[in-house]
Amino acid sequence: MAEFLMVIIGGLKIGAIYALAAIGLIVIHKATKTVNFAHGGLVMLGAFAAYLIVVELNWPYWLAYVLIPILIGIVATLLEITILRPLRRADLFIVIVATIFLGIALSETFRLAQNTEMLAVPAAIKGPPMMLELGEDLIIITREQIWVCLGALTVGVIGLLIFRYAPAGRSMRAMAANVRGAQLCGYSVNRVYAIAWFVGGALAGLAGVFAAPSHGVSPELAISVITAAFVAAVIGGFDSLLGAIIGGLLLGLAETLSAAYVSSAMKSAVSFLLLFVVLLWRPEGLFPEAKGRDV
Amino acid sequence: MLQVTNLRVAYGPVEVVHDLSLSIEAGGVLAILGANGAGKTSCVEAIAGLLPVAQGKVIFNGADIAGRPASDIVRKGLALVPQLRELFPNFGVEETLEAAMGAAVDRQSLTIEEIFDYFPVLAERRKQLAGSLSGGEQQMLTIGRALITNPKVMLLDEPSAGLAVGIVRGLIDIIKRIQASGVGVLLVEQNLEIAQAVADTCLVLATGRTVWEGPMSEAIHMEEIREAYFA
Amino acid sequence: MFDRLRRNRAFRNLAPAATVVLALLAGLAVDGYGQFVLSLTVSAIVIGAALTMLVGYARCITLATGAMMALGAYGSTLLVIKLGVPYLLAVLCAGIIGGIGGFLLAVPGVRFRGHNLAMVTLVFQAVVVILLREWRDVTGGAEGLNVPPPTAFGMTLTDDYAVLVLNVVVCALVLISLAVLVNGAFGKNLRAVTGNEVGARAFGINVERHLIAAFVASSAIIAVAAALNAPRYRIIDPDSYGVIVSIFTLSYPIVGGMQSIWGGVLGGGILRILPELLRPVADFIELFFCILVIATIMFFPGGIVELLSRALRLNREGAAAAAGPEETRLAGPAETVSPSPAASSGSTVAPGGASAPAALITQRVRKRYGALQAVDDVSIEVAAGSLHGLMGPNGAGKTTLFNAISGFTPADSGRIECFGEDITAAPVEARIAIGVTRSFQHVAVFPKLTCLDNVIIGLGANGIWDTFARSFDESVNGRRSAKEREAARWALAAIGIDGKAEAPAGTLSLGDQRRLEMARAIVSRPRLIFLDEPVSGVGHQEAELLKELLQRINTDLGVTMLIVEHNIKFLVDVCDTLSVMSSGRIVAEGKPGDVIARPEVREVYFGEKKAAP
Amino acid sequence: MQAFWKAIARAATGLAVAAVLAVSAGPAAQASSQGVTDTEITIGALGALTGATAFIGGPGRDGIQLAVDKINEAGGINGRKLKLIFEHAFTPAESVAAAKKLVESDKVFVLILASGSTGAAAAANYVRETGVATYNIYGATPIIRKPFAKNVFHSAIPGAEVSSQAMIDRAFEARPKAKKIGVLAGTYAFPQANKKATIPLLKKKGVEFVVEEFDQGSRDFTSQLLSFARARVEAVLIFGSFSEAGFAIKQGPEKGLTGVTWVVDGSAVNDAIVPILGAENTKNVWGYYNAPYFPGQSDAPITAYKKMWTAKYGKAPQGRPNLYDLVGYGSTYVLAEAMKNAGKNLNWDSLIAAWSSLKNSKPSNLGGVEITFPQSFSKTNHQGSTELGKAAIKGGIWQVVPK
Repeated sequence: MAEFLMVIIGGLKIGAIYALAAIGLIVIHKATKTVNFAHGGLVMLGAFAAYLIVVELNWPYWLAYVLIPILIGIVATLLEITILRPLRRADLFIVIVATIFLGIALSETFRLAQNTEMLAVPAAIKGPPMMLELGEDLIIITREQIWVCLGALTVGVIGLLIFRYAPAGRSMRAMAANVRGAQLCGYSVNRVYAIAWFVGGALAGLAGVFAAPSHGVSPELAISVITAAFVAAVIGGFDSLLGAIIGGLLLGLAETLSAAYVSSAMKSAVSFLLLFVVLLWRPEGLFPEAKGRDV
Repeated sequence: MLQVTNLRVAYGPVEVVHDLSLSIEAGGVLAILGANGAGKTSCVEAIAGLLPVAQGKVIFNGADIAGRPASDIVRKGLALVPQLRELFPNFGVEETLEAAMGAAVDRQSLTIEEIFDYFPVLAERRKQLAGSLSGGEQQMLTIGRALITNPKVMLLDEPSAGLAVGIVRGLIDIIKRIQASGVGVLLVEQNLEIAQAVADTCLVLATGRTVWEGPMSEAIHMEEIREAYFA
Repeated sequence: MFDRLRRNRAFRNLAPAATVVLALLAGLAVDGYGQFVLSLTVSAIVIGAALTMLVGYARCITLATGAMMALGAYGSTLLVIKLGVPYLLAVLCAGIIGGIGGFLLAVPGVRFRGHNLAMVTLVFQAVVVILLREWRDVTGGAEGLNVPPPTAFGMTLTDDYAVLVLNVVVCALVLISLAVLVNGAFGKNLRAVTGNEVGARAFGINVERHLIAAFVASSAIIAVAAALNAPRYRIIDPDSYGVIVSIFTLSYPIVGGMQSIWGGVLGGGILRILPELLRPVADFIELFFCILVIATIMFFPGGIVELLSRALRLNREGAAAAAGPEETRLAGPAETVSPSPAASSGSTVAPGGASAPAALITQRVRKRYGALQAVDDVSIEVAAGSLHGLMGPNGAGKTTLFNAISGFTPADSGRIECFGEDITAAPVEARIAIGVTRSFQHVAVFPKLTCLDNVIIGLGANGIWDTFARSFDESVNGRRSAKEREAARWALAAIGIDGKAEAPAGTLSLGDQRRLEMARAIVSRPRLIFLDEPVSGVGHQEAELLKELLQRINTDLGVTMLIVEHNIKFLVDVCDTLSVMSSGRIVAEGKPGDVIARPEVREVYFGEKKAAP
Repeated sequence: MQAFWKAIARAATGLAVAAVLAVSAGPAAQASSQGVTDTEITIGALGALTGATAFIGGPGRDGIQLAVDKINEAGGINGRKLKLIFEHAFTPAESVAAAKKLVESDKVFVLILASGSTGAAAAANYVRETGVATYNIYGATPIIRKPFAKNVFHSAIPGAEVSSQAMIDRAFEARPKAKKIGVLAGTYAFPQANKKATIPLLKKKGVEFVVEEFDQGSRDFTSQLLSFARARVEAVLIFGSFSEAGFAIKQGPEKGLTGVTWVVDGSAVNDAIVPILGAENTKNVWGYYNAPYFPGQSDAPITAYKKMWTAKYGKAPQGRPNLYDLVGYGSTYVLAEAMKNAGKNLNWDSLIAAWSSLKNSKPSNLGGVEITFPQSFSKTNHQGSTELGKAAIKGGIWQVVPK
């Protein structure tokens, strides 16, 4: 029982990071109709920035949480303006290919800048793990686990609330629902797309800060995160932020549980299995956003 | 207020509006009549910035707005009620109106209550999602969305399409009220009844060209209109 | 001269293979390492060409190329070392294994497009790598598998040049068959699918089957190429076939160009040699590739091929576009529509006489969308040999009825009969066999295909096996393809655009595209054509010309037509009978002049008040 | 048309003849002195600059280049300067391609395999066939060692039996009474080689053990750690890189694995593991090191080395210079001494003879700094060094502690 609970907590921690990455993916997709395969690269850049701030510059850790979302948000916005804006009239196919290679380009740039297997970033919250007694067993929970679970989920929920209620979120939702209608409400396509990429990038950057201590900073981080974020997004219906949060947590749990009770090979396969099952049997996702009748 | 001169609109190599000129004054109503495919919608969408202008000038309030993005144009006070409504199905009524209020940055936007005064039905549906409204209510919301930006000129693209006869009557009153508040209206219609009821002047389009223009009172007797529709 | 070569079928099918034969000559000039690289390059050329078919023609993003290569490499190696299969046979089997892999991927995969398809292929890629890593007893796991040197005819080939010769021979054969497929009917049908999926379906091209076939064929070819390379690798391991490999092979067709097999050939060849040439800056090669791909996408989407052909002024499309579509825009149709040549298909029946059954009968057809009863109990009858119009204001349900009749969206209830046969649920092929075709409101020509090829698709022999057979027939200038071309030429001449037979349809004016649609519709010698807004968006003079054309087709070929149209004037002029729809129902029927004079019709259009309900 | 076919036939015949000629040419002569001129000796090296083993190849290139520069500054070898050509190669295929390029195109005199085990294994057959003098400086895999080849030498990374024994020893030094041992091995080449060597040694020792595996680049070790926790192991031997070992040890307590002794192998003895672990998890971590000093230590030779490194490459990123920097540097000096001893008449035969009789070769013999264990070779033993330092984390850095 104690083991099971520890496994669950471990899964939630991984899932919270996935959720955060997935939300950013969805925000960009909803507002701009672009599936950003470079999102993993942005997460990796966020993690790298965390390394720079925390290890290289030795600044206080909280600065990473403040500066990195802004920084990665700006990077994402620049990508939108320089590369995706000129491709706006190109077909979907070409845009997808472009973001795939953009993602690889981001990881490669990092690798060239830091030729090392992996950069390690210390945990944000240090201290001995907490022990809870459960009958004869001990439940061990590290402070980092709690911090990442709660922190990432809080950010995710804040992102969701912004998207739902803030004016910037409203502009993105309007753009998502009807581009022409949104323009007739005075929302500029260029501006809203830039905002969406900024918000998506900021969320990716934060996901990177949360992921850095437990995943390390390496080019491989980009690919593993984009896959997980994509699967989480598909589970959630690819259209719903809440779905993405739930999808991320479910994926984290599924991976960890299958690793704990089936095999470690199953862990890498389970996300693909989930993706496949959801795409084939419920392409609208397990938690599709309630849709009104088309207008 | 709005002067369009020698407007041409094209989809790729295919020109659908040829050399069209028109003008609207504050409080005036101009109707554009014509059969399906005559280029009416292309014309207003190009004026509103949703379609690129191939050639020509669109002078609004003294500035040429041809080729500006639609969002800029609505912010300057030229609002479009599009034929396909283009609402946000998952936005509530109030939320839709709030979203559009921001467009009136330089001018004072209307309040939501003022819009509800025009359309009391919407007040009862404040929280209801736009996607679940009836066709008539959706049309009201679309007009409300344009109206709340406090426009100086409104373009209405076939507001009566697909609406029941009773609702069309109401629509006529609304357009009259908008006009009375000093807003210039460009009304695109197939339905002669509405055009006749509200428009002062009229312009008949056939295959992208103006075939007749003049006062509305004369227009209804004109053979050109029948021609444009039937023969 | 280049242009003539380009059109020469034998040249088109053999030339890509000739490039790999060039590698043999190049191999004489370089050392063992150079020959080794050439062997790998030859395979990359084949992989690039196969990906061009999948990515360029079928427009499927695949991230599973590495997996297909792994299937080929591991498959052939295991056959050799575990079962003692001769190497060349094992290479052949690798193709079959790859084909099966492609099939397993494509059957669920082609239900998706865009990013979801990309993810499904990524799943396949990942699962194959996981299998390779975990099934250690067979695959050797992450440490990999030792590959014995290749053997041919009992000889073990250790020399680099000998291996190069072997690889070139196999690759040349593969490239020829690929070129036959891609340049032939199969490639054209893929182009049709991606150019206009709706139009393709209307002429019996089963989109899913074509895409699956594209996956199977490209996977088989990729697997063969990888099987050839495996002995060169000496050890094959999962890392050599990972997702990164998939991504970088995807750049072959993109950088090379996706418009023809040459894109993959050049892309694969250049991008495989480039890293060897750029070894001093090996660190930067991946980043360089990414930048190259993004720059290609942004600045010269046609890739290397387009740059080259622009340089050589070979770009036919460009030339045609420069000539301008306006020039011949108003070219009238031929004076009369000549009777079809002997090539007319067997299913054709003489134009219906007085005793023939009605061309079309619908009985109580209904269709509902949500709360909206779009078509409500519609029964109409179109007499054989007549021109029947269907009009009504926006939202009256014309298009829905039309789609139900033409089989695009099945009706909820009711029955549709053509010439006495029930076609309510008949598939497109069956409709074409009965003699029923259609045109589209938004012109649905296939922009990248020539007019001739557009029309050939209208013949309807587009089942997947038929398509393969036609590809091969075409490559040897067989009797069947000659007949098809003759029939298509006849149809183009009948419509009066035979002068543009070789021009890509996308370069035609709208009016000519409408004519092309007519040619495509009549090439199968139909008895009934459904026309969906044939003059929407065309100018006044164009409309006049089309009107004459429709009437002549009607009288000369005895084709019955059902025309949905907004342009009432056009309908009144062209039709024998007219139905008017409003709110999903037929409100008036009869001779055009009578119909439009009726008050209920005026009410529908003008909102003029009716006397009494 | 006939003329056309005749031309084709003629071309085909020509090609066939050429092919036969090429086949019969055979491999290069054994006593080759390729790559040696009066003024220069070209040496080639291959290793991964990108991909999962870039932490081996990159430092390898830098370490070798640093030594080459210093040797040339000191006048070179018997009047000849050294020239290094380094080729990137990550997968087996790339390793074969790089080896062929270096040997056949660039005509290098000596081939240094500065890749991990995968690359070394892929090139093994090839270097045996060509007979090129080869220095395997990082590959632990038995594929390159067995069967013995007289042209292949190995540096400071010993075969798996040696390092595995060292790790088992470390475990029992810390836990003399341990009953149950966990073995955590990556599924890729060198951890697998180590695992295969370890299992018989553990069996011989008569101790119970549990084996778990992970994929390269793993970050989550839930299943493996739970299995160890269920089996209540007292010590865990980890075969994998520092990042994998680091995250495994860090997650130990999260999965209920407390108070366990961890023994990591040489590639995980890297400064970058410390921030992963966090200070609280460094206590029970042991390892071995293939060099007498860890780069983080402040002993004189290693300080001098780091100064040289920084002068050439600038500020070192986290985790650099690492073991592969050191071994690359030290091995180049060993190779240089062998070439020096071979004399003016330098060819593969003379080099291999001189190399096989090299005793106690170390960088200081040619003026370098002493940061690797000395290497000795014989005609039948081409393993330069089997000495392994004992490593532990002290004061937040790894230290090689005197035995």
